[in-house]
Amino acid sequence: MHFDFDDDQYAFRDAVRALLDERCGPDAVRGAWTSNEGHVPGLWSKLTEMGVIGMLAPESAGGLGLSAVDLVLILEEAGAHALPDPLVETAAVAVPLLADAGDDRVREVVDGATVAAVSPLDDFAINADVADYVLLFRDGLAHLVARPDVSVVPHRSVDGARRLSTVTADLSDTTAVGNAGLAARAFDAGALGLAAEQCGLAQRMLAITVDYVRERRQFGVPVGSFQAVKHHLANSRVALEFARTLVHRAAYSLDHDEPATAAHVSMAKSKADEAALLTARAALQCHGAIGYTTEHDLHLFMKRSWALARSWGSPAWHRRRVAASLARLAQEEFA
Amino acid sequence: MHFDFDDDQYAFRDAVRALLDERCGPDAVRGAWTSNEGHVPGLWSKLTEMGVIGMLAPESAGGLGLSAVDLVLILEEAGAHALPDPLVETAAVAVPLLADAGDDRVREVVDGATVAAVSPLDDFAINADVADYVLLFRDGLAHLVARPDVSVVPHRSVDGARRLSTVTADLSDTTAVGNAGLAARAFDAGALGLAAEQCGLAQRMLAITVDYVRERRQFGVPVGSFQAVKHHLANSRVALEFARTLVHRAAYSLDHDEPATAAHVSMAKSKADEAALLTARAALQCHGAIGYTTEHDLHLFMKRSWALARSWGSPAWHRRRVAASLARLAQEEFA
Amino acid sequence: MDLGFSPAEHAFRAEVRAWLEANVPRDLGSGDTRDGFARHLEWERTLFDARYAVVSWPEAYGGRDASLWEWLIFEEEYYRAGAPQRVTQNGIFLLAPTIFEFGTQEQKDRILRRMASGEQTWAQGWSEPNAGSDLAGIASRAVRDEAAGGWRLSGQKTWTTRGAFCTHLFGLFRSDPDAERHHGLTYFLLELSTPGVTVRPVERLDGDEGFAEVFLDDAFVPDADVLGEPNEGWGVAMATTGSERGLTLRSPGRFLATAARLVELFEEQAVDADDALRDRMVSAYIDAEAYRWQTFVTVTRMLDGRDAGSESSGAHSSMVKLFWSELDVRLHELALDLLGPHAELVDGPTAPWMKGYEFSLSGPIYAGTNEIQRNVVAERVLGLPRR
Amino acid sequence: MDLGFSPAEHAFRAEVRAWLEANVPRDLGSGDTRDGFARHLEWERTLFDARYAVVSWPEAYGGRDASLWEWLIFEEEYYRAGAPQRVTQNGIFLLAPTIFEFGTQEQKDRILRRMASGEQTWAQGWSEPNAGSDLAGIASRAVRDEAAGGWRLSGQKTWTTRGAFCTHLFGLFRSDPDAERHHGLTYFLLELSTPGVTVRPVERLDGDEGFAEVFLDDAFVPDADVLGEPNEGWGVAMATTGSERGLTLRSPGRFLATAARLVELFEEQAVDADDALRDRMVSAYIDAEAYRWQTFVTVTRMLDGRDAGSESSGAHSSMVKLFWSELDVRLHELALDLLGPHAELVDGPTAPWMKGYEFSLSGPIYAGTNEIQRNVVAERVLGLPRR
Repeated sequence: MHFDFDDDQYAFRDAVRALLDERCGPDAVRGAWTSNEGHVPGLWSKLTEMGVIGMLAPESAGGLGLSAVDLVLILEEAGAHALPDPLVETAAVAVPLLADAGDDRVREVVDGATVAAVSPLDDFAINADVADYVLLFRDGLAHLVARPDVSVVPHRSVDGARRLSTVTADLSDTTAVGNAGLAARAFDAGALGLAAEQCGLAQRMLAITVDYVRERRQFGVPVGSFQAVKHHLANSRVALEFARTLVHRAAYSLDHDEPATAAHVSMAKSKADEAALLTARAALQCHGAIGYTTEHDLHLFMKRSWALARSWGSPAWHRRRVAASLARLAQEEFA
Repeated sequence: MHFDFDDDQYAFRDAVRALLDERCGPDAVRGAWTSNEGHVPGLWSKLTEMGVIGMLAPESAGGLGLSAVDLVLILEEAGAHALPDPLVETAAVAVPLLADAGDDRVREVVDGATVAAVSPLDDFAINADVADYVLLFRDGLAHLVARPDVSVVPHRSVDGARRLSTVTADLSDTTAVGNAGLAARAFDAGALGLAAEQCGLAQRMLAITVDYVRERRQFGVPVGSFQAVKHHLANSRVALEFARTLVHRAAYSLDHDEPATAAHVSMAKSKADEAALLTARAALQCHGAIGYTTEHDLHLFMKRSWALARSWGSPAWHRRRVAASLARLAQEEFA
Repeated sequence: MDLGFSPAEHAFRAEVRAWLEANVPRDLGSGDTRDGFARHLEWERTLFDARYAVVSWPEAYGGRDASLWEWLIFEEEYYRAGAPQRVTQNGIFLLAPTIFEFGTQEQKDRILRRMASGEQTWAQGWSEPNAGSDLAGIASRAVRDEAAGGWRLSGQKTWTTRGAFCTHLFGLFRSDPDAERHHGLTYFLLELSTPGVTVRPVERLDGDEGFAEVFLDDAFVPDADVLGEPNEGWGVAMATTGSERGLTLRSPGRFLATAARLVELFEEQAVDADDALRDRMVSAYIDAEAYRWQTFVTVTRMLDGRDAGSESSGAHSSMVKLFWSELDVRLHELALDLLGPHAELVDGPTAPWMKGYEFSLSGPIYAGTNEIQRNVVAERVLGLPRR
Repeated sequence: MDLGFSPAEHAFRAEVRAWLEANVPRDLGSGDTRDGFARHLEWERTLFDARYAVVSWPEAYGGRDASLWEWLIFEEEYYRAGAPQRVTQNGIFLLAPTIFEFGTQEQKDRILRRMASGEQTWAQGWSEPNAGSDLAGIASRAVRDEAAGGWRLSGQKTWTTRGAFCTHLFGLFRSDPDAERHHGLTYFLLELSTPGVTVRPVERLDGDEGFAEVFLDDAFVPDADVLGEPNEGWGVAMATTGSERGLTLRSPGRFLATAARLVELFEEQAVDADDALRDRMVSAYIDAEAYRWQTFVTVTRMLDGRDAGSESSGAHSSMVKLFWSELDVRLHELALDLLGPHAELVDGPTAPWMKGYEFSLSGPIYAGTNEIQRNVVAERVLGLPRR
């Protein structure tokens, strides 16, 4: 038993963090709200160069041959920066699916093609209009379709950096990738990816709020010295701590195809969503009116957390999935 | 529209409060934990003399011809004093049931006979072993049986002043009182009575706690000056305020046989239970260890609130009952 | 205790309901954009012409001398009909009660009817960069101009709702620089077109320019536009703040209407709606009912003259504010949970729920944060030490 | 990252499980009554004889030199088997780590093995009437008796768990009357049979005499029973407090076992069990899992020497305490809600749930209230100002 990441994993995370600090600051996220590209300019190619996109592909396919445990640390950073690009859909969902299915298009993706995806529970994808491929689910199978072969109807999200659309395409045996087992695994990878992003979002919202309440003074003292403010933020911090642990645990389960993987992913998604939503509420409340403007950065992260909490399965949906295996889990965990 | 009690109603409430302050202080409640009587000695006859027991009986039956609106104020006091006697079962449930059914035994009860009752949702009555009558429900009808005709198996409650037992009796057409409509009304009266007691319990727990945190000092100041303590108690106070209003509203509905009576009673019970449980938690937490002893009075009220919250329908049960009429309610409330 | 309405009140409800059914406009859009504000003012002018803009005001100012009960009935019907929130509300609900109490006859005659018709639209100038929860920290100043018979205002006001579209501002300024905190403030009424006033729109969470910053640089206000006595603005303002926190702004009709629509949404979304969501919905519905009846209790006591104007009455309004503001968030959170992946849409038929959610999040913040309100309840209702 | 146990660890688990299945007693009753305490000590003696009392201690003191992982495995199995909470736990989990760190060799040799076997039973003497959350307010005093080679203790200790049944007390006393707050305190070990010591049992919420007040009047303690240096008791005690708040006392096994039993209860009570209760149950179950894995993270970091002993490590234990104490309440509240009208029974098969609920309510209070813990998290983990 050793429940921690190793130095290489932290070092890779730090390198991606440095890249995102530089290229995906709040101004870059704001840019994605208004640009026609739907991407942070130039960022995807950097991520591709660093190997992030192909992390989970085998080296034979040009990837790094790494695992979900490695990737969740990176996705926490993506969340903490409110990265607008479909990193979860591409790197966490599509790459391992294509690799495991022996689909040659994995090389294109590892080399920088983007994949948008509509989860089996959702009606929308982000960036489907500008992606190279769209991943769809039907009858328990995953399908990958080139963008020219899909039709796309745009919608507006409360998070302007989420370029939403509905997608329709002719799906058939020839568009299917892999089998039902791989499709199920792809769903779990997507839900877990979002859970990791939620942890990053919660962490960032907390950091922004801590900075603010240390500076902002009312009644002659920093508002962060009031017990009510302290307790709001302490509760968020605790929720985040335990959610992150479940995310890391689920990543390990996914890597090792453990029997409880689906339950572990659902535990992670439900707790990470809850931690992010709790933190969003606390962060806004502790900011007061300044947090209620788009001039302040908080909303970029808060709105993302609202959206992710209802994508790839809500907390309630994931708890229902855990419920289905609960009696067994309670018996088996210590076998 | 005039949503307040009148001066006579408040005056009667104040008179009962004075009696209970004198005769049903914490020591008297402690006495009921250990005595074989299961009553506060001499109190029932005083309540009978004052007319409290027969409040809801018509004057022709020796009662005061008053209403549920009058009674809930009294029952709040019963809760605030953790009265061990079965006042709800007798005065709120049995008296109007017998009176409405034209059952002569109402006179006996108005004159001081006690009635224990097992609600249709419960397995236990309080004081069934020392009551004159036991009220039982079966197949939608209410039955009143003299105590010698029932067999009683005692059980221990966490609240030692609640003298619990299971009751079995031969029920038949001849033991039935009134019809199904009256039985349903009797259930609503019991649930509402407990809701009123819960409001009184919450109020008392708050008062005890406010007294304590004003006096108790830590870190050089009264603990009641800490924002965390203030916020715990403020939340309880708000919950109590709104729960009381629903209790009063439901009493009025019961008096006027309004179509929404059952829904209003369920709203009152669920919110009063919640307010009492929330207050019990806050009260104990704000006391710290001293509240965790039986030497301190808090536990007398706290344990009662735990028990009442799961008797005559839990908050969840009552919310399910509201759910059944919700779509209709939402349409009809403003007809 | 009498929890029924009179025949006359029932008749009033029927009349209001019929008129609203015939007249409530659809799809006005947000009132917090420049175009939307104009469209909303048109609708409110229609209300005014039918004498429904301010039913409880005297007829002389465009009202009907209606009772508080009739006002509550009107509000219930207004929201039940799906009519939009009022863009004139800060004037009507926050400033007007203060003018009725503290204004001169000249001020009443000059302002109230124009306010009711929407000819004058009023924004609130309370908060400043360093005076939010701590309102007594106001630093914007008023300097006496004896020669001109008035005052010169300078400083900055923030979070001024619809300040970019309104014609007028009411607010507090420090008129005695030597006085501290709650003292030496004066309540001014100000035309926003006055030279020296600059208004900068600020985008709110939902993307509308619903806020403004107002910069003042030696802006002149004549003595006739001082409300109440100079240097006694705090007492005057607290009456208004009481209104904002309490009864008048948040009539129960709004939450009841939201709760009723939530029930409909629940039925529509039944596929995804499990009992856990149903349980939360029932809880929220019960709270909306409780808020309605609690309002009736409050109004009864006001009309009976019990505890009106007392300190505990102000504290009671803090309990009320805590309750409705958290209820409103809960109602909308639940709607988003019912909508699932559609919750984030800000186009299409479900968009009002997200907009409503964003709006609800302001409730626990404005008019005194809920943290401040809990302090008030603990100290003034329960008697805990202030420290 | 490696989230599996080794073959040796699996083997250890199997061995422990088999032994517990064969040996765990049923129906010992509460350990917090005089008779129950004696019955529990007998069971703990059985544990000791099988070298399961203190698996992670050196063999010399009755342990097995087991790793922390093995200790966690033992705890999981212990609670999984339905074995009772340890009446010797305050000695083993709170005092022993301090003796290992600060004790003399003579103290270790004299005390530890006897503590593990239950021959000596240790109660904690921290709180006083005016020193609860504010532990630095300790007023009980120790006066030097040079001639006798020791100290004379006077004062009063409260909330001393199982103080009426234990043979010994460990606690802090003010040895330098001129020093303030955290300074001038000394950590003493004391036989409760010492002349001048009076123990008064205090009935706990659940009716057991699980608390005691300990009155001291010139009770003599020899120098050999000072733990650490005189006047430096605060630093010594904080090591123990860290243990109480953190890992050692609250092994995840207890909450996992409770959660698993809750799942069984839910299945049994299925008639009344709707989806709203199911949803709460799943949440609580997930939290118990999260607590287990979080413990493994903590232990990994301890073993790797990352942030052990740092201030943020102490603050981390505050996060852990907040989490488990609220989880424990939630698990038991839910059980009571499932039991409905049977929840209040303190006889019959469901009684342990009510007893467990009452016990759980002490969690957010003792070892530093959760309000204090939230302050610690805010100040030391997040860096908010102390004021």
